[in-house]
Amino acid sequence: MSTTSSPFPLLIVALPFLAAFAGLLLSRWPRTRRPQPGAAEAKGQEAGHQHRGGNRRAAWIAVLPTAVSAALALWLAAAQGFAFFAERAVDPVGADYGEIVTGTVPITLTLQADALSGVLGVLVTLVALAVQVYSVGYLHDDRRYPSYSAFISLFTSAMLLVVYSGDLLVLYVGWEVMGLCSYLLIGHWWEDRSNSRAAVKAFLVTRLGDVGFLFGIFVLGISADSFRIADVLAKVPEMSTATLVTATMLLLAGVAGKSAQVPLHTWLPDAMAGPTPISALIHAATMVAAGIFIVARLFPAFLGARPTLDVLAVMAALGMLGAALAALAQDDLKRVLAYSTISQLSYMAGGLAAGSDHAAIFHLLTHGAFKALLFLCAGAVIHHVGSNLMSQMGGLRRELPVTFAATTIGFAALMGLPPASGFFSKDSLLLAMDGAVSGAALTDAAALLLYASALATVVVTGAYSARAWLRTFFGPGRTIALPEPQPGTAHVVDTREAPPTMLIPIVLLAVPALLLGFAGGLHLDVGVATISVVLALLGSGVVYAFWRGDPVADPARILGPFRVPCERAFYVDSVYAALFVRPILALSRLVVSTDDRVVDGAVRGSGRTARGLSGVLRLAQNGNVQLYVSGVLAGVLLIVVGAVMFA
Amino acid sequence: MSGLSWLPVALLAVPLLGALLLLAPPPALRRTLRLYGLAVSGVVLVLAAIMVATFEYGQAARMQFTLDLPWIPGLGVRFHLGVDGISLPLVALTALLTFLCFVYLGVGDGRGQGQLLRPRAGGSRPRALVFTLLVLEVGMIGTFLALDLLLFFVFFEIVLIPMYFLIAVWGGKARRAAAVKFILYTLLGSVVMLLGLLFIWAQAGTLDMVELAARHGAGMSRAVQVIAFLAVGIGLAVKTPMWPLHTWLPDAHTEAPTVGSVLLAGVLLKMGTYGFARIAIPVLPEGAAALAPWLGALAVVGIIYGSLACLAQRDLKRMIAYSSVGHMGFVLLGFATLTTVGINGALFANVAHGLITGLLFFLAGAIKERYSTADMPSITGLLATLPHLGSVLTFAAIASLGLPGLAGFWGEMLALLGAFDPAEALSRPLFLTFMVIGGLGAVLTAAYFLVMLSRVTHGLPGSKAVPVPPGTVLAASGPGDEATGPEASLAIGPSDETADARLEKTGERIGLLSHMPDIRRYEMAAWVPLIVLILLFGLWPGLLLSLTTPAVEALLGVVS
Amino acid sequence: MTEAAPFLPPTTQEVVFLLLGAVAVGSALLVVTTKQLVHAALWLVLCFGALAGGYLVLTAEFVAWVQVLIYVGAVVVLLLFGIMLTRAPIGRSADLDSGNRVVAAVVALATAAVLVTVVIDGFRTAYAPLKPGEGAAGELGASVFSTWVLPFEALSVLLLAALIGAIVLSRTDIRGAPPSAGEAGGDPAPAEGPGGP
Amino acid sequence: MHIVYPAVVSALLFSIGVYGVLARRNTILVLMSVELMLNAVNINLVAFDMWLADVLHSGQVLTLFIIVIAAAEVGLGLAIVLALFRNRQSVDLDRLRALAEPADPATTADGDNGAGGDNGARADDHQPAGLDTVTSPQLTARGNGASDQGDGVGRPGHPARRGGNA
Repeated sequence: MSTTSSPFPLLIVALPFLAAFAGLLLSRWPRTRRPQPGAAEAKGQEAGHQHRGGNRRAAWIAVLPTAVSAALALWLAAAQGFAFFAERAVDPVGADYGEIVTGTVPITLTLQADALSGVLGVLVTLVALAVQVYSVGYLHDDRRYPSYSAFISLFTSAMLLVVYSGDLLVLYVGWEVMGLCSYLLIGHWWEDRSNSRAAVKAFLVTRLGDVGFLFGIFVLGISADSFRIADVLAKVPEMSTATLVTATMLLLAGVAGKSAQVPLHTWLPDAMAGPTPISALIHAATMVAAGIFIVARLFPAFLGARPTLDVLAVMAALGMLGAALAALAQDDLKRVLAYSTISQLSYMAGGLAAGSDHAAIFHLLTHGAFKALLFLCAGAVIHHVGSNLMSQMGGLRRELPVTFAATTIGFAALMGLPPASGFFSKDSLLLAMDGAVSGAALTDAAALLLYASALATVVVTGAYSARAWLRTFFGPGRTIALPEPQPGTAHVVDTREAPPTMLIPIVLLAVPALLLGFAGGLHLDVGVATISVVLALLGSGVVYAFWRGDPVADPARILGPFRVPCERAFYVDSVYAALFVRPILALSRLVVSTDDRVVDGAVRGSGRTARGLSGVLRLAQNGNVQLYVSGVLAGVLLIVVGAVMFA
Repeated sequence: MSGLSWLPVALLAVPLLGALLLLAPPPALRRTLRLYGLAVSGVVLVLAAIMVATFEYGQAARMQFTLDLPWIPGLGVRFHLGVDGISLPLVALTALLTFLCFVYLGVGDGRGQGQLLRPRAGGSRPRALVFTLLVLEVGMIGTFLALDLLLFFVFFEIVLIPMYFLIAVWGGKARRAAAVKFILYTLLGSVVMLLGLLFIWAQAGTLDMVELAARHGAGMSRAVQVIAFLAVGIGLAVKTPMWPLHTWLPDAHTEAPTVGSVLLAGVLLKMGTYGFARIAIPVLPEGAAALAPWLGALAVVGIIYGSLACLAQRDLKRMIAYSSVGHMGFVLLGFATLTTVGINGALFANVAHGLITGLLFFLAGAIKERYSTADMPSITGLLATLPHLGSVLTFAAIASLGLPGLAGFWGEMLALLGAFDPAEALSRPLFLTFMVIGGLGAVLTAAYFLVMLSRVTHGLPGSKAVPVPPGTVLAASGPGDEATGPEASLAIGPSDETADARLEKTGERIGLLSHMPDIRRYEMAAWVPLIVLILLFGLWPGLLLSLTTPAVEALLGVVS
Repeated sequence: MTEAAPFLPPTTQEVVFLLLGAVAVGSALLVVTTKQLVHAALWLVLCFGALAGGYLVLTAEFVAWVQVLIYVGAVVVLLLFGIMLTRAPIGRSADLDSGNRVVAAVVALATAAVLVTVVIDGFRTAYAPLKPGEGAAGELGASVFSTWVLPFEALSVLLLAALIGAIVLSRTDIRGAPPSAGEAGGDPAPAEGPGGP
Repeated sequence: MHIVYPAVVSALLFSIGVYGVLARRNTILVLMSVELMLNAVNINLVAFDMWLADVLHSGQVLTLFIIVIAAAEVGLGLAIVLALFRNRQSVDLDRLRALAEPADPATTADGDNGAGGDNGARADDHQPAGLDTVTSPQLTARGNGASDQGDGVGRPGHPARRGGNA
């Protein structure tokens, strides 16, 4: 495979990167003195004008480069004929920008687009563009909009680096910078301590996985003697199974962290503390999908490591069903979507475990479209209601008709109802899992568990989608007195429908959410498709029945006594807190006291011992000169005796 | 190249003459002291820049700008200076950080609280400060230039005295004790190191580092090398500092003035690690191979231990000091691997740590000035009160926790990569364990920095402080602008618990009520170069790695 | 410088010298043990006189006379003045010895033992014939004013300095400057600005 | 004449002088003892001058010089003694103890309450070794933040200002 030289990948990555710096540095230039926070309310009007101007400039700085990047990415993918959907390999397009010597395997700076990265680049830039435009409206009064949009630009750049990078360590750079942006953006409303905590948690949990990821890169890179992805993949057949299993297991840790898979999934629901567009971009469409992307990228290595695939299958099976059940019990609309994201990502992981990277990436693309759409719609709803809680929503279909329509498309795609995009991708995933049961890719137990769990998840997905849809847009309107906007929530606007900057992205995203499924070429398996549609309708039907019985009550009561554990996501957080967080904090206190008492105590002890000894000697220093002279003379005598005797 | 051999001498002579000139006419210089320090260190910086510019990068492994004169002929001690790819970045870093310290002290109207060069009540002794800093610069640069073991030791020791005064004269409340602890502890380490150096001399018969390094330990038996490495290593480890020889560091950092902390973290710690790269490992390869597992073990203990200690700290400066213990653990781990990549990583981490922690201490100093305390729980909402300062603090913390794309990452990553594939003489499973522990330490590093950010920069500002009419408090405690004004007047009271609480409360109120400026111009001038360099090295690590790699390979004997 | 057999019978001069030496040592012992201050000074006179005799025996006539003149004549008188000026009690006083008499005795005995042993061991056989007139005033004067004239002049300056010093020390109308509190010793550069409280 | 005789007399005289210097309390008696020691030296000089048959008479000339210096020394010494007597009303050597560290009230106080510990309220920053008061800045050195701005900065171990003896 020869690389066709092209500067496009670099441009696509660099533009948002430069935009990020420009946005941070130039938006408030020349700097105006910001009034003190106490005075801000009094001068609210004036201050609003001041930063609105800056926001406008920041918006242009943010949106334009992203748009150019999106156009370039589209062109790049189009030039390759969207080869991914056609499932044919193309020569990568890109360029080499030199090497960095390290003393061992060098780092190569390669940016290239092949079939896989081409389409993913399009997804990332398009969703990012939509989110940037949406945010202009969503945060138009926010004083910190410039930094916010700059962070999104930085994130876009990092994600594109992950997508286009031809070298594992360069990829890791993008991988981590994404995590940073996620941290910064989750903590956007840092006045609220819980947002800050959520941001820290998100960063730390993913970082834990990333350490494994880095080690996995080490294993692959050292055994392939190159960090270039192409070289690594070329060397995979020569590597021992043990090496591959070690490497892929370690990589899997990073994947689990980034893509919120089972042991490390707990950060994602908390990450919903960030502004909703962020949830759409980072925590639904792109960053969390990066884990899936990596597995697909290095799929040959994973195929060589069967035990890893089994582990992945079990993780996916547990994750998809558990998260779906948790989604069914949540009251916070965004948390419903967050658990839904975990569940859908597990679907993709399951598809990968079943041996079909194509299906997984296909679902990744459609999911990116419809989940981003759902989040943006949820944002519009939350913007309107002023609360995240579904118990405070209801009957919104008349007030927000456009949003309602878009959300309906989104939920249809999520449930996998034809003709929405989700139907096709989910169908190909189920097909792959079905094939894995009879195939040899997985051990039988894992394959069976995976397939059964996937089918059950289809039911639960139908149920929670229907519940969220019904409770948000139907039933009696629960008009409640709007509370003062806390720093942790979106600003309340009084317009009936969201502003156009928010609506246009929603409408634009609804199109791929509805139609993207047809891009993959219609190879349906009628049997599997029928089963999945029937199961999804079954789930939603049950919920509908319960809801009809009492439109005000929460249909989650079908879970019965199981509801509280579901709502708490099976107490994983508490277990982690008890197992890891508290012991570490206790240990750190222990270290501090040890440091003081033992380590430094030894130092101080030596000082004290010296002083004690000197205290003994001090007794001689009583000021009596004659005693001193006696000592001196005695010393001289000793020296003389010594000199006489030994000389 | 011999045409430029005056350059290293000039690097030493300029600050030394600058310092000596200060002794001569007391009143004439007083007005221009701020500019004077700036000018002298600026000249040194220019000289260092010339050195960087004229360095032959194709031959980074070779000593350049060498100067070799007899110094004490009877002992065979030579005045031997020179620069290669390992020391060049450190010389430049030293010149830069000293210059930035003078910028911090002297640019603008000099009214900033950290700007000690302005004569003020209570005696800030500006002339002595400039003198001290210049002498310190001589010692620091000399350490990195020296190519003779005894000369190295002399410069290594020269540094201690000005640093002692810096802490003891311009430090915080418990400065005396911290300064005494600093000097006693490091002197003790130095003595052990001197014994080791003399032992090498006795065994090898020469003090010339270049020759010793070229021999790669030939002529010294294994036992000799182990003993010498132990002695030299302990001396360097105290300076580095390596766990468990680190306890002087938090005290010294907590009490030192801002510029002292910056230079202490930015340069002084580097002298210890530089010694490993320059003396301990190349001169005593067998000793290094024998003791590397221990070095690695102590290094990873330091990483974990430092991180855990940070997690439970309340004092910002103390926390940053402990974070140095953790970061230096990565540096030592890199050395312990005895591979090119590991030592490369260590040297990179060294420079990166100098930049990042220097910046962090500048920031901590700025915060301490504004809030009159570095107690983290009593500082909240920094991003709301002082958004720019909070942003830069966030940047520095993120750089320090090793985010890829910023300078802190590459060193740690390469050190871990070195541990993944250590030198052949070392046990691989052991170093794999070290690598895993180090990786977990990286997570803990992220944890404490994020917790710190969450505590300090996030949240609502001063939610605990009750607003009171400005006149009452301020009138009671004098102008809050003075460095020690509000504290000194209150601190004389009885030292029981309630007084403490009252002090904290009042300090907080004063901090909130008095005019708290965001980043000032002189601070900006001092910090921006650091920020730019952190970004530059983070985005293009090849700048530094291409410089150190050939030199490290030569030292390890990989190529020759 | 002559060596001789160790056990020659003592000559007359030697006997005289030994007797004078015994007187000197004995009176010196009384100087350091007597309970009366003034007696101590007087025993000192006896000691010095005996020593002057010893010098005579050793053919150092000029030194002997100088000893009598300066030591017995001047120094002891000075000491007596000192005793009187410090209002020392005349008569027996019980506390002329300080607490570390034992230590002092031990050290002194050890000194004596070491010195005597070493001296006897080293000069057992050293013998020098006595030639009268060697230490006469003329002989010595020639030496002092030729070879030793420079030290001699230096000594005169020293004497002058001692004179002035003694005057300054004993004058009561000159007050010493109060000890300065603001000294900052050890500072690398001289203190700047207001030093401190 | 055997050189041993004057040498032994000189040694004994010197030892007696040593005893006097070490054991006598009155300063003037100490001065007398010093004179004894000087005379012991003189005997030696004269005896060895004779033994060496020195044409330059170095020994005897030196003896003369010593006698002169001794006279000067006694003069100066007595002046000092007088000055001392004027200031202290005493010439007793063992009552002149300004060289000792002053008796330390902190020592007894710490010994009494025992709870003062290392970081007790008495701890100030004039401690010479200071190693045991450093770790808790909240406790140490409160109350002298203002007073120690400028004094004695360069002499952290000044003995006369010593604080607690932990």
